[in-house]
Amino acid sequence: MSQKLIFSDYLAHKQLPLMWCAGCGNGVILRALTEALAELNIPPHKVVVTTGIGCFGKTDDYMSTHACHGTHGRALAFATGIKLANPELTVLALMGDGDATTIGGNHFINTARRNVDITAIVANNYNYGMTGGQYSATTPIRKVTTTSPYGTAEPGFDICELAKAAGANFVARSTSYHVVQMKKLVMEAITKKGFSLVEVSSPCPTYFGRYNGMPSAVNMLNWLKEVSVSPEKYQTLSEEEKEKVMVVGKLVDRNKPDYLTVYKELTAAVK
Amino acid sequence: MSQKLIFSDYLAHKQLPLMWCAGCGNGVILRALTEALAELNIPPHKVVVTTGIGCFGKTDDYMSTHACHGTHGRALAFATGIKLANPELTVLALMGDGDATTIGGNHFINTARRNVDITAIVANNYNYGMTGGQYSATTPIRKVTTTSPYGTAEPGFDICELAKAAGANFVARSTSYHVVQMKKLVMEAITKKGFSLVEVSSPCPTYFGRYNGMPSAVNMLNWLKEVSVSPEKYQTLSEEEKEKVMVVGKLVDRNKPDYLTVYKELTAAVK
Amino acid sequence: MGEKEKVVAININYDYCKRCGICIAFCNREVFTTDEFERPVVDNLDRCVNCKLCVLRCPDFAIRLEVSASA
Amino acid sequence: MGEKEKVVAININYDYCKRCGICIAFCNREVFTTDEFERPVVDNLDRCVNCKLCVLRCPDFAIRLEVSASA
Amino acid sequence: MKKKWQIVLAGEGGQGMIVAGVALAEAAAVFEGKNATQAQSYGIASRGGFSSAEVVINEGEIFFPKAEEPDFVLALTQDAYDRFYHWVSPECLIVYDSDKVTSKREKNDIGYPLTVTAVRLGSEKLINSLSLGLVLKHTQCVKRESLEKSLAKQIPAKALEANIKALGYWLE
Amino acid sequence: MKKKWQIVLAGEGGQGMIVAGVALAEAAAVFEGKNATQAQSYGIASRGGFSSAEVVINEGEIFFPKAEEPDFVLALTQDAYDRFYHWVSPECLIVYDSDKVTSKREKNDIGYPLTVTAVRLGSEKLINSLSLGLVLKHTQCVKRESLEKSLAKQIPAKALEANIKALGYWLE
Amino acid sequence: MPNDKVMFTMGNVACAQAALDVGAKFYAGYPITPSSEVAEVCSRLMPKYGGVYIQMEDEISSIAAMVGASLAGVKSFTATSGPGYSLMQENLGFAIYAEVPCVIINVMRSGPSTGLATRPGQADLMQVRWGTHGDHPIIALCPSSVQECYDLTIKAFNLSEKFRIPVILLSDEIVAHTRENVTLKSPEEIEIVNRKRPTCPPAEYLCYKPEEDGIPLMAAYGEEYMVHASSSCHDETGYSNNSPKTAEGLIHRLHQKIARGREEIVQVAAFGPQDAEIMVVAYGATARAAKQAVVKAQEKGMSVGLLQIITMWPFPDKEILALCDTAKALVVPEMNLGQAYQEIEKVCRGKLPVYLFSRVDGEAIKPGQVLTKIEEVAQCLKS
Amino acid sequence: MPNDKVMFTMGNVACAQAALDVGAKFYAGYPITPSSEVAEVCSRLMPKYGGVYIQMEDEISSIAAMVGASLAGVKSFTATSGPGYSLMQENLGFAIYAEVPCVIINVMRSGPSTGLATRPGQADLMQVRWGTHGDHPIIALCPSSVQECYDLTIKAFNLSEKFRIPVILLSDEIVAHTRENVTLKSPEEIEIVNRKRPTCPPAEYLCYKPEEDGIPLMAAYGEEYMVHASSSCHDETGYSNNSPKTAEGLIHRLHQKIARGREEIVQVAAFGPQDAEIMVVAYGATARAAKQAVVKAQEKGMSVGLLQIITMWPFPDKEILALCDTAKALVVPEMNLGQAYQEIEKVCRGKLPVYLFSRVDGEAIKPGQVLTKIEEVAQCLKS
Ligand SMILES: Cc1ncc(C[n+]2csc(CCOP(=O)(O)OP(=O)(O)O)c2C)c(N)n1
Ligand SMILES: Cc1ncc(C[n+]2csc(CCOP(=O)(O)OP(=O)(O)O)c2C)c(N)n1
Ligand code: SF4
Ligand code: SF4
Ligand code: SF4
Ligand code: SF4
Ligand code: SF4
Ligand code: SF4
Ligand SMILES: [Mg+2]
Ligand SMILES: [Mg+2]
Repeated sequence: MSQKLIFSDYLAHKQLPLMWCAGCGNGVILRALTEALAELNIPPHKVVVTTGIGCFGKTDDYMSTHACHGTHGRALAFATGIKLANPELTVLALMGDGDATTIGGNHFINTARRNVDITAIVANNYNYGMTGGQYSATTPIRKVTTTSPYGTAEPGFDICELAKAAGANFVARSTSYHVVQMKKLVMEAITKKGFSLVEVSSPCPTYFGRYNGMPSAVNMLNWLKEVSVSPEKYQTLSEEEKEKVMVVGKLVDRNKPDYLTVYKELTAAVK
Repeated sequence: MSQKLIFSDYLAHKQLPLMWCAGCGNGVILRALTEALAELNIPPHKVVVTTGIGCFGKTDDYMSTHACHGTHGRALAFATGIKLANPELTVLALMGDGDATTIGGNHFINTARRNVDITAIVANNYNYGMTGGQYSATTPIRKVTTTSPYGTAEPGFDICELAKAAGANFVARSTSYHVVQMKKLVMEAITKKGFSLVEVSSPCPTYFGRYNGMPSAVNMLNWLKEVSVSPEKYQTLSEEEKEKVMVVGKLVDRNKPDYLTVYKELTAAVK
Repeated sequence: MGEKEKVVAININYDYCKRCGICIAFCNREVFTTDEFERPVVDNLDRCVNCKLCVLRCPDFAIRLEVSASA
Repeated sequence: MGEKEKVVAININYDYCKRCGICIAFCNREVFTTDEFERPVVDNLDRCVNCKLCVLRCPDFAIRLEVSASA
Repeated sequence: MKKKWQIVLAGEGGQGMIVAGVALAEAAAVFEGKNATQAQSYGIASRGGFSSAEVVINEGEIFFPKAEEPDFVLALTQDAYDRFYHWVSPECLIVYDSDKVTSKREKNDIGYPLTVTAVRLGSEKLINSLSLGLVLKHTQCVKRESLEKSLAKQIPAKALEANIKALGYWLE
Repeated sequence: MKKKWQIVLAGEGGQGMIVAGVALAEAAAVFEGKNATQAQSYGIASRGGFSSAEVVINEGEIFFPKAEEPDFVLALTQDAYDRFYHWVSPECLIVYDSDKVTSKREKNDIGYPLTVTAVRLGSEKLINSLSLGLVLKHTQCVKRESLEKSLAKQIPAKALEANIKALGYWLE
Repeated sequence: MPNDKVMFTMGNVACAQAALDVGAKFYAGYPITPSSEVAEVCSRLMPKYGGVYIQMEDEISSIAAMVGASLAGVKSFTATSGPGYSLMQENLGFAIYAEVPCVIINVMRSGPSTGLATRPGQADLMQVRWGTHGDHPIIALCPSSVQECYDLTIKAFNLSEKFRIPVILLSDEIVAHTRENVTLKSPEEIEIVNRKRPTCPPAEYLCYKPEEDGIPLMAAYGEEYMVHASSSCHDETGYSNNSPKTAEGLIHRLHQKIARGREEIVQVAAFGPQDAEIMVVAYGATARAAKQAVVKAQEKGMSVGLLQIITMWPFPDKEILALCDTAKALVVPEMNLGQAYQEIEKVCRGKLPVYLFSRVDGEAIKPGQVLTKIEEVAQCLKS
Repeated sequence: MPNDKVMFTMGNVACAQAALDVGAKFYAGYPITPSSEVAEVCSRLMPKYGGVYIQMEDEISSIAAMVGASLAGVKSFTATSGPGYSLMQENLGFAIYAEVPCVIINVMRSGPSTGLATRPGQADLMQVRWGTHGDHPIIALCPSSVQECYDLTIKAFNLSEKFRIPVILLSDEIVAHTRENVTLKSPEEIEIVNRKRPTCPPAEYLCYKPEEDGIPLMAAYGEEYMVHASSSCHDETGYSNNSPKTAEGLIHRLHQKIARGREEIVQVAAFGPQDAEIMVVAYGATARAAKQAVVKAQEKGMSVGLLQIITMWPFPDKEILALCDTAKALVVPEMNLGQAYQEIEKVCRGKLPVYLFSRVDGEAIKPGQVLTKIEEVAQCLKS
């Protein structure tokens, strides 16, 4: 491919318009992702997206790359098999917060630990959009959802902290408001060898927003804008202030060898 | 019960001698646990142990308490139901490293996050003892096991870090060598409201030890003795030195309200 | 690139647009306004600085900038 | 308690003992030695300081200290 | 009057057809003591795609709870219209949103500018009450009062007045 | 010579009965070109509990790969002994470890001090080669050389000499 | 509390309400279409009834938490659909083996895999019977109306408590999402069966020692009656025991306790004449289409009746065999490739022909389609 | 590499070796007794064969990784036993629906639940057929010897590649852990079937458009032929499509492609006379006991033969029906409560009596027991 690729080369145009709700953050992530792939100039047929089940899990239907639209929560496990079978591929696991950290939490931490060369993109909308807005493992404590009408009794995960503790090489957080940053972080994540995660805080105005005083996408983006701080700024905050903000930016960047590199090294002598 | 309880009140004497291999750390943990329960004077019928499948998962067979010997990796999920149904019970989830962090990793992080008032005790022997010594999610990179004859290509979890990132209220690590400390930490963990974890680094001389130059329990205890450092000492080490040691002691101690407390508070007005 | 070019038109694909209002609310230059169906319409093309944020933030791939090199 | 009492006997239950050698290796006071089957035998009861570590470290509940209050 | 009514309200996710269907069925079942059932078809929840409510109202027992032979179909989108026009009986009335749907039958098709009217009345969300008004107008399967009562159960207080108004829009 | 042998080596996990069984079967199948099968029973791996190897050696085809009607049982524990003595045929020889097992049959039971002998020869682990020696002594189902060859495949080099010695202990 | 009254609501809500009315105080689940309303109702109402709602991290932990809560003495349930039910298979086997009363509401959608997630199906019958590994019994009940959702959920809890076995309420997307009137039972009317408890001195209690009916008395964690529940083969003490005799005894007992209770468990419903020439056999939402078809066929003067299967497992073989005495043919409409059909055909083989009407496109079977099939069969019978 | 030679080894090792010999280059699994030796051999040998071994965090991810690798163009497999196989049910449905060739070695132990983890059983037959939700076809092969472990693993891969379906090698603890001689095939001898690949211009390729045999051509991720594998109902492009027509077409095609290949898939083996009065029908380890029993019965002058079921699913109904022409009775010994028996009985109902010999105590069925059963049946036939 000598011609410069553009974002729309990664879109399945026949499938448009998108089926997501008005103002849903998913489309914004899809835009940033396709822009990032184009800028990296990776031909669509060298890209495989693995998706789970959920609103964001529908992303594969809008993409022209290879796809594995598997079962709920298992995108990283499919991705692992794909990457190990053909290491030349750019393998992206596109997951909702439910996919990644609720039903799929075990694959999330173990794939991060194993450091398989996969890029995980988690659209964190703090609930299960697809099934009608129930709480997920990232719903903040006391927030209202379809199945926590009196407020959620559990705290939500800090997905990035989890990935870090599990051993991911690259961890970053962005939001649907910070679109330029998001694209850059996705590019870095794809380029990084080993397991990388970009968590995107993404509006679900239809459920999470509506139940929690932010009925429109505009409300939600304003919220994201307000709570976001850079890692540098974060350092300067008091513990109390820290509780109220969300760090956005690159959080972990290390270079542990990825699974296949170690595997090849250890088995090099075996013949 | 007015009479002071002793460790042997928690043992199912008919089931002895133990079926574990000579020098296996599991028996040491069982001893510390029964000593801890006795010292806390909790009547056996107010205790439920939930176990998974594995060598350590056999522990329930040696105990006189109530037991739920469920499926591999799910001890915490059974424990959650038990605790929420009867909050008066002392619920202990006894798990191997495979149980807790490989197949059961998702329940581990989600139960910790949810902060259900359960005490998890993980016998970390760095492999699957029960099925013949294959590598687990805690096997250190490059160590040899039945299914990594050339060395394991994946790094192992730091279970305590994971529990901390997930949100556990109490996190501690001990070893089968540090028996007095272990017992104290277990007592503290049981007393603590919310999710608490005691990871015990425990010898499997039959497999992990044998494959990695420590064929006897004595070798393995010597190793544990050597690599262990206190959290205080750990702080003083260089990054390089840190890599080589294992912190032993209390690592997290916080007092976030447990699931049921929050749930009750949120739903108090509902009638 | 980017800011060097001049935006000669902003095309909104109303078949894709879902009237979320994001482009309207977050264009710093207040380029958009709405019609009676709450659809965005370009009101102040001249103010547009070609920052492309509306394009990237539109969840529905509905906005396209037409630029002509001004260098 | 503990160290205040005197150990008058150390009982090893050979039906439980699996000859792992832990008690022998880790008693700081070198109270134990082995027989021809590698079983621990109490050799130096007098040296025992009733630290109970052998009891707690025995993986097989095989060691019992018999104490008499010496206070 | 007809004893049994089979009514379909069809549109796309988010247009409130299911809420409308429930209101209609409840009007009959709860407020008029008739037998009524309400069933639904939908795609992936809440995001576009075909969605419909089927309401059956009968004096006697209702065996099958879906509209097998509709007497009345309301179609808010072309997709909704296309799914029905070719197989419903020629007597079945199809009422459609003339702002969005092209009619394909000669007889018994009636268009109303539902979207534009809703917007004019203040919000596209009123489309479901407008639709219910059209059901009343063309079928009289329940009484207006009953429908007003059941709407009050389904719709948040602050939006009720506008909805009651929309319900009456084509009835006056 | 007997054409078909059904041999059971029974003890508890960790005593190496399965390794011994494999060595025996391989001696016949690999080094003597006979038909042989080896099957096993075990509890939870590697930690005590009943464990046994069953070896069938035949000139003709072996249909069933387990010892249905054993000719020879080696019993290293009382549990192992108790599982067999009451149902094997009276002709079946039971060789047991007299250090651990109490015999319960009048005829065809022979005890050897296996544990003590093994310890005296340097390690309890030699019990499996001592056992194989007893199999040879009482059945001649394979040749000693074959068994030595197959032992060499199963046992780490540094332990081989001691094992070969143990194999011969009761043969000389 | 909304009791003793008529409610206009959907099947899923009726299931949840029935569970609350029969005394369930614990719900653990993971949302999935088309079952999620059960969870939603429970999250709202459990606190009112003094119970606890928890959303677990997946279906594996949902069934585990439910089982744990039941062992702790609390009536517990969950709801799911195909994909989630597939994930529950391992722990379901444990619940059966450890004899833990509990109810799983399984709302069938169109599979396999994610399939048509919002469309109805009836293709999980055989999975419900055989989904987990090893020989095991199961009880499954199929409601065809909102009222049956309510009544059969109560029955499901009662059977599970009595027989100490998980009971599957095997609903489908149509029944689950159809709204119609349902008459709720008042606390006085409702029949509530609770697990039989030990009364002996605690020291004598053996937690898996069966009574004469093959069912062990059940204490709860926290009592002085000690309970040892195990997924491994266990003897009467509940502790592991690998002896062949124990293993065989346990498997046989688990099956026999259900076989013994067959008459109480197996339920069918007659609609129209039961000695008609053509008998339709149907269940779930499809039974509703069949009823309409039978009525229409009767109007046309045909001799047609309906036997509705309510208890799918254990299978009502006797009841179906009885039809062979008078019927000339059976018609089985179902939203799958013939799962009940094959069981029915097995019962009737050599006695009378059984005709399948199968639909697997994610759409409901319509009364007209059943009628057409009846007419075709009638034609066959004539010629 | 150890080819073209005789090896004295156990069934599990033979399975692993066969997979390597037939070209498998990816193994993902989670250890479980009695299958773990398959993993152990793969961990040792995969690097030698240029493949990758990975141990996943559980069985759910193991089957997922296997499926992913197969979609990426690499022959892949896994091994497990009951509990792990139960966990695989959800993703197994995906593999079937998305038509992903792969092989699952399922070594049966004694269930349900953890049960007797080290003892043999044969009680997962019906689970293998029906374990995942929704209507779906499956292929399952049962080896009875180490040689068959080797040969049938090769066949399993070939069928899975040809028909684009997961194939279950349904082994059991006895076969898996029995050591005996096995003759390996040399690269020249071995028949290797690979998935059919597209040859059209990439732009014209539709990844789920079936050929005449109902099977779509299969490209791999990374090629210019674009592949869209989906667990949702999908059309020929692989993208989601919810239309009833698509849904129905897909389900029917999935079943028809297997039905069409039946003769190639279904395999039985004759031992002794096939027109004997009493025919034993057996599979797996139990077929070995049956053989011995048949030989002994023949020695006693009885008219007895054995039909060994090799392909369990699709079920060899025709082959069994054929026995009804000459046999007077069938005897079915199995280590379960009669799972194959009920299928066989269904085929033979009204034609001849079928007798079950069932053993569920975790012990192997012995030749003597089968012989006794044969003699009993012979007695019945006389009187
Ligand atoms: C095994 C299984 N359980 C449950 C479901 C139902 N389900 C589909 S999507 C979803 C949650 C989606 O949440 P998330 O992953 O956060 O994605 P979102 O829709 O919010 O983008 C659930 C519970 C399923 N498909 N499979
Ligand atoms: C679903 C399932 N998969 C696999 C197994 C097999 N299995 C039993 S125990 C075990 C691992 C045990 O390892 P760990 O939890 O670390 O305990 P240990 O034996 O080391 O104490 C495995 C894989 C099982 N019982 N169930
Ligand atoms: S429900 Fe929420 S996440 Fe799903 S499409 Fe709508 S806004 Fe987006
Ligand atoms: S195998 Fe390892 S963990 Fe298991 S009992 Fe033996 S030493 Fe302990
Ligand atoms: S490019 Fe920038 S300035 Fe121009 S309309 Fe878009 S957001 Fe406004
Ligand atoms: S951001 Fe896009 S979808 Fe939203 S109003 Fe603007 S053009 Fe329409
Ligand atoms: S109590 Fe202490 S001093 Fe005494 S024998 Fe034991 S370890 Fe040694
Ligand atoms: S520590 Fe216990 S088991 Fe080990 S040798 Fe000493 S007494 Fe025996
Ligand atoms: Mg989400
Ligand atoms: Mg372990």
